[in-house]
Amino acid sequence: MSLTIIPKIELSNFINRLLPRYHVAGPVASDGGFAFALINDPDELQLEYRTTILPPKKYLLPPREILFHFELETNGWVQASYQAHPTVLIGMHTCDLHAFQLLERVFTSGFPDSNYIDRSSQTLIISIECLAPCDAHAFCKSMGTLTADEGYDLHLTDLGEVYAVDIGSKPGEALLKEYARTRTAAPDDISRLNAVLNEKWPRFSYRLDFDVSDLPSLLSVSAKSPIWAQLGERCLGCASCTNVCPTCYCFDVRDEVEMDLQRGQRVRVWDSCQLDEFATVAGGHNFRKSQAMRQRHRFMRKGKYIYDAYGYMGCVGCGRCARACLVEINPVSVFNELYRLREVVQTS
Amino acid sequence: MIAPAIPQTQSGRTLVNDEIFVPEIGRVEKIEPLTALEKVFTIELPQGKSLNHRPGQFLEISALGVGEAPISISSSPSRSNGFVELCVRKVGDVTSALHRLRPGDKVGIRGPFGRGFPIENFRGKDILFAPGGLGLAPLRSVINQVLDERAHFGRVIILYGARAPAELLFKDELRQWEARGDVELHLTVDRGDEHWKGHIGVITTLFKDISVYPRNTVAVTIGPPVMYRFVLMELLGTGISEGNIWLSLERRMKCGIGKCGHCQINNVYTCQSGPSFSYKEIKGLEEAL
Amino acid sequence: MSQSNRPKVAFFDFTCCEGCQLTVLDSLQDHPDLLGAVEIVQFREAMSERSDDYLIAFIEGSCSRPADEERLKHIRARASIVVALGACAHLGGVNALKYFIPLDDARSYVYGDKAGWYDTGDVRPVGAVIPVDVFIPGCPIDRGEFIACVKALLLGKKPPVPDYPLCVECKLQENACLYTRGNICMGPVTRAGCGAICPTYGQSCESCRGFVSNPNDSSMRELLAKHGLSMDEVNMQYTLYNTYSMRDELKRRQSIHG
Amino acid sequence: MGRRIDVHYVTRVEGHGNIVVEMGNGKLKDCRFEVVEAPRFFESMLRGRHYSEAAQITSRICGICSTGHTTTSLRATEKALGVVPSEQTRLLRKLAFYGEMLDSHVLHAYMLVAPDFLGVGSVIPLASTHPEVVLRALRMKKLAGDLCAAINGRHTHPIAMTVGGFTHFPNPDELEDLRYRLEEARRDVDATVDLFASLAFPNFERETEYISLSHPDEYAFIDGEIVSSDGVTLPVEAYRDITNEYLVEHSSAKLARHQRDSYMVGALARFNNNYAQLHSKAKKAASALGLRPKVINPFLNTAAQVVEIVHCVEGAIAIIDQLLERGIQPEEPAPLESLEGEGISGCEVPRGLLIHHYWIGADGFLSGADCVIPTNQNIASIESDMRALVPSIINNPVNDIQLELEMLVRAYDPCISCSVHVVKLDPLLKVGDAIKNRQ
Ligand SMILES: Cc1cc2nc3c(=O)[nH]c(=O)nc-3n(C[C@H](O)[C@H](O)[C@H](O)COP(=O)(O)OP(=O)(O)OC[C@H]3O[C@@H](n4cnc5c(N)ncnc54)[C@H](O)[C@@H]3O)c2cc1C
Ligand code: SF4
Ligand code: SF4
Ligand code: SF4
Repeated sequence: MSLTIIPKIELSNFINRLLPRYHVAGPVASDGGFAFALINDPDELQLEYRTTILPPKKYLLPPREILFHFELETNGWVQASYQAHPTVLIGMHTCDLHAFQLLERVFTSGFPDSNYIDRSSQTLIISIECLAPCDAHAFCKSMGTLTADEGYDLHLTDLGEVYAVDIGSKPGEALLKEYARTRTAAPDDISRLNAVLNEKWPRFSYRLDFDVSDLPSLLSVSAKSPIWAQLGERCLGCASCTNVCPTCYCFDVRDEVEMDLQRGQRVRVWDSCQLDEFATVAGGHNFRKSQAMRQRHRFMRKGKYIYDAYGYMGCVGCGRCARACLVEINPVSVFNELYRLREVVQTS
Repeated sequence: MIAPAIPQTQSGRTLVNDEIFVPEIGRVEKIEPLTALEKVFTIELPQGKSLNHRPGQFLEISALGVGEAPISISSSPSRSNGFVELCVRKVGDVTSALHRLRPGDKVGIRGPFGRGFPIENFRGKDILFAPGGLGLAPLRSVINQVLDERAHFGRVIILYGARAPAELLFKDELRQWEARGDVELHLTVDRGDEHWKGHIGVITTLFKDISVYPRNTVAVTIGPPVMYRFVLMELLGTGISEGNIWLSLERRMKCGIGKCGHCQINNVYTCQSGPSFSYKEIKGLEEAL
Repeated sequence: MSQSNRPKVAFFDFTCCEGCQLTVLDSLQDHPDLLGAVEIVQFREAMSERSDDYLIAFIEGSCSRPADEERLKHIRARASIVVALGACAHLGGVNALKYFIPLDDARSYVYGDKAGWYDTGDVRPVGAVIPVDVFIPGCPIDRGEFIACVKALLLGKKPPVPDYPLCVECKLQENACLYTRGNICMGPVTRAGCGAICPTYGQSCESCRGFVSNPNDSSMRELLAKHGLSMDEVNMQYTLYNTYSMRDELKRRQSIHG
Repeated sequence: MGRRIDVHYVTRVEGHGNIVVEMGNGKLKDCRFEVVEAPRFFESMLRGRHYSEAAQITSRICGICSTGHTTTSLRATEKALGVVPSEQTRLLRKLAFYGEMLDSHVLHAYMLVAPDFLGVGSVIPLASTHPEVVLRALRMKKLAGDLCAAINGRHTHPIAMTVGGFTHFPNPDELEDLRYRLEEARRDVDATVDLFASLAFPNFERETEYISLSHPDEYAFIDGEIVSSDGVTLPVEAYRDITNEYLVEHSSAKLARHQRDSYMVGALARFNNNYAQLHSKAKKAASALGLRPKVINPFLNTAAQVVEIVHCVEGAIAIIDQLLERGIQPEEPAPLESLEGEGISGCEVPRGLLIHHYWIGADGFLSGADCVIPTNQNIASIESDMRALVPSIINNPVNDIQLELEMLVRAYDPCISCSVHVVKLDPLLKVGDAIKNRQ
């Protein structure tokens, strides 16, 4: 598809035209930083933003979601609950875009998850190219998520006065056509875009000491590494790392009832493998009984298990977990340390 | 990687809906207390639905308002016809709520989930069953399937251990199996009582009473996590190959469909690729046993 | 709503500020149907009627004198389910700060010179006097959690009081962590369930809901020290509501350092 | 034959208190209001804690007036450390104060007092006999609570108040919404005035000394000097000259007296002393309720609370307007001028004059604290009223006497759990022994 140009002023008009039809969510200022939130006014949008605390995953897999309603009196009447509304997510960074692709894979393969699909199928994504690191902890360049070729409906690149818009899907194209005034890119725009894209790479640094394609095999020889015990001692078990992670999707399912104890709903809520009870079964047996095992599970999932199961890396390098962790446990140093330990073993 | 089960999503055939979390509603037909803690529920499936299950698969059973729990299918496919039997031990919220049910009450059902045992591959072989405690509940579906197709299998040996005589499950059925003459049944309890005349000792002590021809034997064992280590040692000691030793793993499960993450063992979702595994498949997985 | 079928519940208060009972009353604003689900047979703060026939006893406040102990036993003997309501009943709460009253002052009070530094007061959480079946934590309790716990009790399931750290809820609120704002916070070891209301309103968590069952204390203490707290200040952080459970630990630390 | 009334303990009040009356030969022999709540030693517990914790700890003196305790505590600390809060902080505190005043008065008038007049034992049967009354009370209480929560996160034990300011700020939308609801609530407020105007309060009068804060510019709640209806005006710092606390055997709470045997604090005292500064609508409500200063019937304390409900709703609307007009700025708390010092602050909490007095050492830890609670100041007055009231009704059936005495105690809206939180160490031996002996 040909490259399209939308002037920055026109972006506001575009959003204003979307608002009556869609929920529009994007980064806004919040509590001294930024958060994804539904907006009522394009002026709230802050497209140059530091990484948010929670990733936009909350729009596809909300922290609390009703799966279905039930009523006991009428012999166990059950009714699926779908609450999604057509939504345009604007301003997602490419790391989050990669995370969405993983979620899409997880929730649509095997037994498709109808509640997830209800949301994702009504969500249009307008992502934005990162031109400078958005957080000191980000290591997207190492993880190969600093740009994206797919997964978006529209993708913006800031060219100063205008945005270059890559069209990634038919619905994206239709959205643009119906709601935005754009023009086709001129040769100038294209060379400007290429320049901007070329200039951005040196601003980011690689932070893994090895190539990410080596990560799964590095982890497969690291199950017995002493590093897990060290992390286990330090880790507070607060689950901040997984709660802020765009690729973590584990959940718990609970029943809630009204006061009459007859009507109620089954809900799913985020859960975390870092919490004590996550792998505990009735009777008290815990299949991952130490925090060391839980930390190992976390990093194995990020760099190996998910890759083995779904072909996508379970970490997109956004750095949110590193920023959230109060005891400075983070993927870059853990992976680099494992790499160093392996090199030591191999050379000795 | 261990292949996950192929989802059976054709609605109307099983109790897996397109609306994946919404259970079908079954009706409690009969409830039989087995022990102080275990009851067997016979549940009538909703009109026109059948489970179409394989032995070793499980259902997600709902007590609406309280929650959902994975429960193994205890009846064998050969004896299904519109009903399913579940043996439930009362240990917590959902299982207690199930124990409070009365005939005629409704329960939510989703499933069957999991891979089940590849029973067709067991044909022609001697089969050694080694259930411990509640492990007999899921194993019963395999045993009865085998017994209903008795001619297709070689020897059938059952080594069953419980903590005390009062905790032995399905006592009537044990007697029937024993009476058949074509089943070698060995029972043991950890602690006897004044009426118990049988063997006393943990399940592994039964192994010395039997001899198997390892090349042609499949072993299926289900029990609590602690039991596996010892039983596996015995089984491997008999010379049965790792690929012919089968077991079923328990994990916390919240969805049954390979999403919620609770049952994950490394890259394997127990609910989809298991809960039945051959020892060969899981021996390399950290945290599996 | 028939009078007879509804489970009978009673509320009792011991040494406390009665804020939890007040929160119970306030929960009626959003859940007036609570009155249809249970029959309240005793609630001194709000009603004159009194009956000793009840299934569930909600107890607010700490035990702080011998007469309280008798009353608690009396209640236990009548109730099938005893619920400790709020920090004073659950943990001893601020009442237990009494254990800090210095020896000289303590001497002049009830126990004479027999008492050691920490044994002066006999403020105790309810669970230290009689068996408690359920606790609803918080200073004060959280309305929503109270209602959820009542429903769970009526359904015969475990009340949904979480056993994971507050940071979980704080992250879901997308609060900028207090540690990033030059502050400190007990969230990583404190039991969640309040929706991280203090961090959400800009104040550090002080563990009024008690600690999770398996806190990483040594790492937590290191974290606080790294953020500039002295040993004494760390102890202060640990004790505002939890002096009772910390008293032995404190005695040990104090005897090491004092 | 001697007759005896022993109400053990009075229900529908905060905390545990007993009424004991002994009568013989048609004469009153003895009457006491016994406070039997366990003492809590807040002042000694404060010693050795950091000043930043003082408000949080003293908030736990009382769940009902925790905003009042918190505000008073913060102001004492601020005075000690030379902190001058911003105008915005003062407005937000006042707004929260109005919220709490409303909450507490609605609770007291509707849920604790009204059942007596409507012939039931509690608000629960009222839900079926007078559902509209109960729903109105719940509605008003919810509004009051939401007002507090918008500022402080919750009503009971406020969160966002801190030394020098706030750690969280309501957004304009929340305030607009509250403003709208407050205006809507005027209908409920009118109905409240009508309801309480229709109740037949017992006809009993006893003139006494009425003490409250007073401020030249406004109906005093947070700021002002201490005034007495007997014509004394003193700065808050001289509170001890007014309160003169003392101990008696039968009470674990301290009592207070000024120039007479007893004095009264609370809504009625404020009404009597500061009537002129009430909002005009509140004055109208007062005349509908038949109140004109000086009111000397203690049962009418509840009616004075209803007048204050009107005043607080109007006051809250006015402050919200002011805040919206100024715009709310998230601001850092005002800085400390010094690290140690002594500070005294007084506020009019729902039940009357509250004093917090702190000594803060150079290390930032409290070396001493003193709190004077409204209910303590009222106990002697309650007993004086009982002594005056009983002879006039002594020939009535015991049950009627008892009910009337309970209603009298309730009219004061005593917060007994508060009152015992302040026993100091030196006289403790006596009180402690007294309690022990009785057990
Ligand atoms: C594949 C499989 C088959 C099972 N078959 C049977 C059976 O045939 N009969 C039987 O009695 N029990 C069986 N169990 C165990 C049964 O699922 C648990 O005892 C039950 O979930 C406990 O739930 P509860 O609400 O009663 O207990 P609680 O302790 O109240 O549960 C607390 C929470 O932990 C979760 N949980 C606790 N234990 C388990 C567990 N073992 N597995 C998964 N989630 C758990 C529950 O979902 C719940 O959310 C099986 C478990 C699995 C995984
Ligand atoms: S593991 Fe950390 S860096 Fe990687 S995607 Fe998750 S939050 Fe981002
Ligand atoms: S954020 Fe850090 S401390 Fe918290 S669970 Fe994750 S690794 Fe542990
Ligand atoms: S503010 Fe407190 S509760 Fe919130 S994340 Fe930080 S430490 Fe955890």
